[in-house]
Amino acid sequence: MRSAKLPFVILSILSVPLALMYLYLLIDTFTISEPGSLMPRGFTLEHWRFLWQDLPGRANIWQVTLNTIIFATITTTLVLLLSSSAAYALSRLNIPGRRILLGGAMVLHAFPSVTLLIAIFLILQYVGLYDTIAGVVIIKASLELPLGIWILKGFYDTVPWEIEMAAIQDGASRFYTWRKIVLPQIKPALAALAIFSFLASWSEYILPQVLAPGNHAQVLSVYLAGLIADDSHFDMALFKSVGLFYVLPVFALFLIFQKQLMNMYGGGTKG
Amino acid sequence: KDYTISVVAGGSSDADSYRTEAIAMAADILMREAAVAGESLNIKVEQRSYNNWDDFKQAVTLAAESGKAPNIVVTGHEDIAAWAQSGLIVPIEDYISLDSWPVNNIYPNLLNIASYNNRVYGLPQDAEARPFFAWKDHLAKLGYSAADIDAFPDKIATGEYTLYDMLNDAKKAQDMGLVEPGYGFYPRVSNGPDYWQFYTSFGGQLQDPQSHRLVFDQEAARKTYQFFIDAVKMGVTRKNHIGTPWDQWYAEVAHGKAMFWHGGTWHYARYTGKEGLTDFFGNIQFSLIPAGDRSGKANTLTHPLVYLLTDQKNDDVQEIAAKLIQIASEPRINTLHAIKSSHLGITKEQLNIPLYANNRWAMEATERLLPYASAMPNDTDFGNFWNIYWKGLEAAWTGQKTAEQAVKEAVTELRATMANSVIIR
Amino acid sequence: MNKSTSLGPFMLSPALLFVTLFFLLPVVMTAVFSFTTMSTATGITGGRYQISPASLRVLAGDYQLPELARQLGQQRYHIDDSGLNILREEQENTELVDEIQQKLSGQSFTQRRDLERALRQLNHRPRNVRKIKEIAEAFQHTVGSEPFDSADALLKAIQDSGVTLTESEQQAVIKSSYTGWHWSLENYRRMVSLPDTATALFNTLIYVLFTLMLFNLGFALCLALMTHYLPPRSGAFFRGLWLLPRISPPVLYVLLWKWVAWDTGFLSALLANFDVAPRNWMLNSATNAWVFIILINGFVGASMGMLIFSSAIKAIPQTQFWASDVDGASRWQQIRYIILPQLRWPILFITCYQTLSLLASFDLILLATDGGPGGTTEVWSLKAYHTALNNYAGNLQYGYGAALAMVLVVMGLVLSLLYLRVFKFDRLVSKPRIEI
Amino acid sequence: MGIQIRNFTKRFGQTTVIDNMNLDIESGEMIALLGPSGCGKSTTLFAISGIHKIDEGQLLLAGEDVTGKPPQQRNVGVIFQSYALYPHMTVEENIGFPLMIRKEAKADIKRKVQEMTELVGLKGLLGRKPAELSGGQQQRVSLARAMIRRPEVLLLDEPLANLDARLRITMRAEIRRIQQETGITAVLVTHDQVEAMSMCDRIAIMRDGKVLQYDTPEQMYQVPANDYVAGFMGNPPTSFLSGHLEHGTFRSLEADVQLPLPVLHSYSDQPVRLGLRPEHVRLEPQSANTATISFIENQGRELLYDLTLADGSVIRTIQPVNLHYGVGQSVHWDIDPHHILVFDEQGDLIHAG
Amino acid sequence: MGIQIRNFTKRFGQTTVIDNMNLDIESGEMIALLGPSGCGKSTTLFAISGIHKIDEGQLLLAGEDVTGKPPQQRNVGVIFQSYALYPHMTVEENIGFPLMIRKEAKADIKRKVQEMTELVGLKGLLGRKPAELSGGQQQRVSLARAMIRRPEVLLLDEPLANLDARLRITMRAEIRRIQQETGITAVLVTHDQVEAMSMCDRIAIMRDGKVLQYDTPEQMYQVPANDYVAGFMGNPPTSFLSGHLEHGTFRSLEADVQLPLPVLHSYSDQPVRLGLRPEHVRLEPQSANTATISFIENQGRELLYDLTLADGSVIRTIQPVNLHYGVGQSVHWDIDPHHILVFDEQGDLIHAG
Ligand SMILES: Nc1ncnc2c1ncn2[C@@H]1O[C@H](COP(=O)(O)OP(=O)(O)OP(=O)(O)O)[C@@H](O)[C@H]1O
Ligand SMILES: Nc1ncnc2c1ncn2[C@@H]1O[C@H](COP(=O)(O)OP(=O)(O)OP(=O)(O)O)[C@@H](O)[C@H]1O
Ligand SMILES: [Mg+2]
Ligand SMILES: [Mg+2]
Repeated sequence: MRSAKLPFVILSILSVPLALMYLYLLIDTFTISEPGSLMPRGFTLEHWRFLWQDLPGRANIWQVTLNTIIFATITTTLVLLLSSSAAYALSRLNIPGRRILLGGAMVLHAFPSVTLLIAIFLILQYVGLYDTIAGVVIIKASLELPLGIWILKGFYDTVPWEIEMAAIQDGASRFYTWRKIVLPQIKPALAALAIFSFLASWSEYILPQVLAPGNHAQVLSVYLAGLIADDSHFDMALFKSVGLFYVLPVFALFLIFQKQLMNMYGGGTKG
Repeated sequence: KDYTISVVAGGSSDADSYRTEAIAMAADILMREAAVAGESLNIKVEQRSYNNWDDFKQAVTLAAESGKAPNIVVTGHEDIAAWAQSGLIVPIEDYISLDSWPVNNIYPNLLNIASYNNRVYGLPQDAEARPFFAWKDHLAKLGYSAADIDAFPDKIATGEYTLYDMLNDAKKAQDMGLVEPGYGFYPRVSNGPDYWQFYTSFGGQLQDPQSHRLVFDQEAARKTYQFFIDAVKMGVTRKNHIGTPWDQWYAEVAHGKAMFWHGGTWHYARYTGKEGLTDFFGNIQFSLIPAGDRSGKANTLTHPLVYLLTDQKNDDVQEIAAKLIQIASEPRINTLHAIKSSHLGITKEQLNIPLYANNRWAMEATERLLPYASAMPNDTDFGNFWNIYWKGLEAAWTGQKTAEQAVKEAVTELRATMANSVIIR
Repeated sequence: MNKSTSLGPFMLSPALLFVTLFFLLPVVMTAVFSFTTMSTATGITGGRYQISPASLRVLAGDYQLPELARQLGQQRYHIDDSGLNILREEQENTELVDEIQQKLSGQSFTQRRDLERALRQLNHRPRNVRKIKEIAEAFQHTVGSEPFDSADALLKAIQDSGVTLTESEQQAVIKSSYTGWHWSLENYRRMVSLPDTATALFNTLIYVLFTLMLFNLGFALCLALMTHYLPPRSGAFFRGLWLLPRISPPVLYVLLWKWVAWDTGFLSALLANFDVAPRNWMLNSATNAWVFIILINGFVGASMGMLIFSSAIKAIPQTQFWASDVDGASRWQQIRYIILPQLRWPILFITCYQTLSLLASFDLILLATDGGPGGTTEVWSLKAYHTALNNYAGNLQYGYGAALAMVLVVMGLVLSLLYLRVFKFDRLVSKPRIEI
Repeated sequence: MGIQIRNFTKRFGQTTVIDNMNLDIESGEMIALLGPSGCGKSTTLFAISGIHKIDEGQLLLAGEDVTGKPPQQRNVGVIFQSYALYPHMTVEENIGFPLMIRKEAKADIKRKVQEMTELVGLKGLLGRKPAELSGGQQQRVSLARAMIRRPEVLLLDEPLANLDARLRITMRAEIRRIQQETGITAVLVTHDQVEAMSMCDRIAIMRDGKVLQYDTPEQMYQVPANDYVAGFMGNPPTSFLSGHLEHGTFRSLEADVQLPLPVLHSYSDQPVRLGLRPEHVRLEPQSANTATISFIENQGRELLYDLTLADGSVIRTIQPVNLHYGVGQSVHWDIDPHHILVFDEQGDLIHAG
Repeated sequence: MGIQIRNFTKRFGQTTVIDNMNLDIESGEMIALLGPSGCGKSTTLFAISGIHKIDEGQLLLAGEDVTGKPPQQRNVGVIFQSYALYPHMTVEENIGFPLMIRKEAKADIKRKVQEMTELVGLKGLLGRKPAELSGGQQQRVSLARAMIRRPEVLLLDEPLANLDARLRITMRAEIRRIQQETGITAVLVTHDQVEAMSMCDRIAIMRDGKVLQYDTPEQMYQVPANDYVAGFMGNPPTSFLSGHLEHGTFRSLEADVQLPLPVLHSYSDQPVRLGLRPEHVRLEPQSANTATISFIENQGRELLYDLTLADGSVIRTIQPVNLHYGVGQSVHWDIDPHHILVFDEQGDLIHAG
């Protein structure tokens, strides 16, 4: 193997701005430096007080975190369920209009969700899911579907036909074959998609804010956004700390599951 | 009888907690009254505050569409027009008598601001004004004597000291090195009602008093736009001032980094609180916004929040809610909010409440500003109207367009967007 | 479930249901909205009929019925027998009715408030404000500005007030007094007529093109390639670092950029050492703003491509790298001839996917420059947001917003169809090898 | 259970891959489909198994028409070229899968899997995943899985292609033994003639979707229907020599070869191709036919010589190692007339010794 | 260009895969690395090519120490086990790749590719992508790609594993011819002994990262260093028989076998294993050793018999087709003493006839 020095140097240089930003973010949450000062000074844990005491007028951070985890987890599960079955049908089953459906999945992504919010609201309202976490979960999952379907379809394409044939020959139904034979083959892809959807749900702000404005199920993004609008008491360092608190779990998640996440690509074409 | 009354306040931070708590207190009083009268009444008040206006309005309108509107909404008066027309809210005058206490003690111009189509839809929840500020020490160094400085607000009120005089002083201060370039005149960092004050300073009018139609005064707009172009040209205001972070801005103005600026009465709380300015009156002079030129007049703008009553399709509930609003407007209760959040009172009697009377800022600001305060009109088209005005201002300010061009485009857009409902002069 | 023809629809249906309900239906509804005048003021679900100053203005202006408008605009309360009879019929407190007859008979009021005030002076006055209002209404001789739930009710009230309308006048009154939304092409007409529509389109083009090419594709590729050649551990570190912008909440992330770019920010502080005057680097000029907008969006956008490309490179069999090593290929040649050609499909996918993402996204721009300075960085989706969803004065224009959204939908649709065609995505669908 | 394929035609889009094929396989028989890559062997198997639809024709299993039936309803076991083991299951789960599908009792499955693994010699590997097995072991798992539900028909698609020579020999014997013991009807797809000959009762040689010859291995070896079949059978492969038949003598002027073929004295001036099997070509100093040794290949216990004739064409002979010829050496060669295969210009067999 | 491997050691993490290996390959020689799966053959190749780093030891090419040089600087051509063709390039581009990398003129590349494809018999396929080729064709593309820039060393990692028998024979000859013509030094990795024997000048038999024997094919076949080597060489494989040596006679009571070994009369009560090559085992009615035929495999021109002895152990014999024995028949067998290989308990050779 050849030396990795050159890419390392280039990458390091390119990453300096980003690294600096986040480094200073980290520093600011533990010090009392003024905004704009380059030299940090005065260590304090004051900005992290929200961890052990509720901020006045705000929900408990741990409750909010739990809500967020629940929200992200359910959304992820739903995305996995829906896209794994739909992608299989598109990849492997002989159904009319597969081409159009697959193209359609991509086109879906072209619909700007924010501008469709009003209509989405009306539908949720009609089916009685407005102002419920379930409603937000469903919408978020629908938004993530196109990506999920495309990614998983690529992976299904790489599963050897022979093992599916073998299972059918052994007497299994197509559905059973999918569940017990094919699905386990794309586990890496499912893991990747799961992590990706989790990240996406974790950072979702608009949907919970608009579609579940009730106080009962606040998520972290909404909690965080609540901190800025207060222009007379805006506490930048506190905001940064909460922001960091919000980022850290998913960052850790990425570092831990990076191997799995690197399986986002399952091929798809031979041309 | 059991009632659950929900009250939701927009744009509220911790300091504004009395916006909703006042209703809870009112409920307590109303229940006691009922008990004394031998009726059984049980009211539960649910409170909720939103920091963010957009989220708040979205939530309220969507909730209303889905039939889950909160009973009482605390919001800016400008929402009345749209919400009244859509039937989201009902006139409060249908449930309480305007001649009763304390409604009859509320400043009539505030009550006017809470009206639409000649009907009173809500009661003002607080008042404020948007003063012009100057750093006293810089004024002194420019050569103003202590007496001059004390007389400064009067000179402005009479129109003797204009916006362009201010620019010249700002330039001088910068040249003398009192403040850094760009800090001579240091306006609000984002769009807001404040920018209508300059339009008014240059003689602009927002609404035709007879027809109640919106008015776009081309000359006033042009002058306003030109004023900011000139400020940039003179170097006393930065071209890219809009978008400066609020906390940076607050820190700067509270510590004399700027010569002149403008803000809101509630800034007092921030300067003396979080920014740690101990001697406000020793350092800062405040006044009306100066007149633009000799033809205009000094002014300020108030942007009261109002208690609104939503349509619950149930008169009994609405009546209870209306009564709560009425009680919450009692001078004593309202003063809690006014002082805690550095807003101004809504009733005349508040001047006699010790908490209020002992607050120098509240008293002085009320006296100096409130009588001259105008407000934005309640009109369903006002939002559009405002956007167009602001777009022109921003384009001129940042040097994208000349004042004339900006006005011309604004007019084109006004014509295209709202044809009949706006008078273009 | 043995036949794929029956299993296929079965397995597709859940996703299809979700997509139809929460994706297609909203699009269709939005399309419908875009042909209406819907706003907060009109409500979404329906309207009422109300004689208001605005409706009278329309009646006088658009329908050329100024006299009728004047008539309807009058407010008049007259204490007369007919009103008293109504009260008696409704079995009101007779003492009160008698007192009214006694004290107020024959009087007229132009404001209800005045009548109510007069009523409140009476000895037998009701305690209840609502009651007083009801009593006052009995003496109303004009339509007033009360809203009516149906057109018929309004017409009847007008009739009762003594104004007779011709058929066409009736129609005019109904139309002008309706507070709900109505069908209209106005939104599209307005969009076409406004000068900054073209600007927004052009801005969108710049934004999408540059962000996509430079970052979502170009830089993402660089990241993927460079991390590929790094040892696994440092590769993971850099990928993690570059994923940070994506997982950070936008408000926080943009704040960090402001920390860099504002005049009290890092860049200014740093350059102060080289005698460069501090300035707001982000908003200093249109060019600067664009540079930052593209950087801000690009840093976020690159991570998605980075992930996909990295895993695609990982999927290339190691022996191919060995083979090309042995064949004498330098690292650059390896990238050029071995890696890139095999990234064709992921590159196409990312191009397609990210174009559409970019088209619809605006949140970072909103937070960073809010379209400034002076509207130079206002892209279409931001414009849609500004005009339709972010209205300080509370009257959100759903209809116009929907029209703006529809333009985006159509753009996205056309583009994705184009991509699907040009990139021959249909080749991706191969014939199933199990034919049952 | 016998298999009858009647007028079977299969098309993929425009191209006809199998063209009106007929094949009768008797119950308990093992036959081979032998042919070059792409000739339609796998396609035929897929049709029998039911994975592919049949465009035209009929398929009878034990006399019953199963043309329209899905694979699940045909009692057919398949061993795929790539084994198609389920990578996420252990050996035990792989083998037990067909029984689990049928919801047989856990204990039964365990017992049967036990039996089966002993039969195929996989004891002790039950807990492993396919990735942890050698090719040969995977092969045997695949075999066990196909056999465990006692199929009436066993289809094997190049089952030994991925094995090394030694293992291949063992597995050949093993598969054949199991097939014979259980009396299953089996179809083996291969392109290796040794495999086909050593394992099967009959062989069908295919080319371009058609069956060229369907016969026992001996018959096919000794009386190939045409030169293509002759070329396919025999290891090392048959060499061919073109020339003319004149009154009982084969002559090739260019190659300077003359071989007596007394049985065929009735032909005159007939252009023919001779098929000469290397094992029958002798190095005979007395012979008039000369050649030059152009290449020697050591095959362990024998040496394979390439003999280049005057016109550059090459024939081969296989000889014991104890002869010591070198490359470039000139030799004399001969062959018994009754070992010569004679084909006409179209390649059809005229005579086999 | 000769290759010297000196004290080469390679570890993957904790496990030592190659343990202090030494190998001298002369210029122009073709040697085979022969051994079972996982013994370290590919690892050795990767070390020579420079793809893997060497943990300890040295590698000399033409006497020059290239231990630290990257693959790009060694003129070595490699044919990978899995071919490692570039899937996105046509055959032409694949083969031309090493030349394109060197920025040779387009026309030159075209010409050389043309020549090369004729050499390996790929004419007419130049426009295809690897996925559209059969295994054998891919193989040949890989060969052509490795050869086109005239490497001084050619490394072949199981280049023929995926070919059918006929093609394999042709390719063996072809590769050997090209190698000899061009004088390239070549290392062939294989686990097929026929391949190793037929193609190479010398063979290194490896096991567990060690070279067991390094010799010419004949020598290795006739004098294998131990039973492992003996088992590896020969097709069909050597059968083994355990027993005792008593004063010039081998005896196995359990198997009821007695074979005279007069040369080894000095040993007494020595436990030994005999290696019997099938081609030397004769069916001799006069012999006292009996066995039962348990399986017959038709190998075309010969039949391979499994002979089961009294204790169940099996030896094999290969016989011409004209003998007609059946399964289950009892036969007598014998072998010439000078064909018997005798190994001691450790498996080391005591005597080769
Ligand atoms: N799905 C398909 N679409 C089009 N043509 C196909 C398809 N499957 C197979 N073919 C063609 O049908 C012919 C027969 O294919 P088949 O797989 O039966 O060959 P085979 O004899 O098994 O070859 P091999 O020995 O290479 O496995 C080939 O020419 C092949 O290209
Ligand atoms: N990257 C690696 N990490 C750890 N062990 C390895 C690695 N590569 C090879 N090995 C181990 O090294 C040993 C030798 O591997 P090598 O590939 O050289 O075997 P081989 O002789 O080529 O076998 P085969 O005939 O199966 O190709 C094997 O036991 C293998 O498991
Ligand atoms: Mg096949
Ligand atoms: Mg290997």
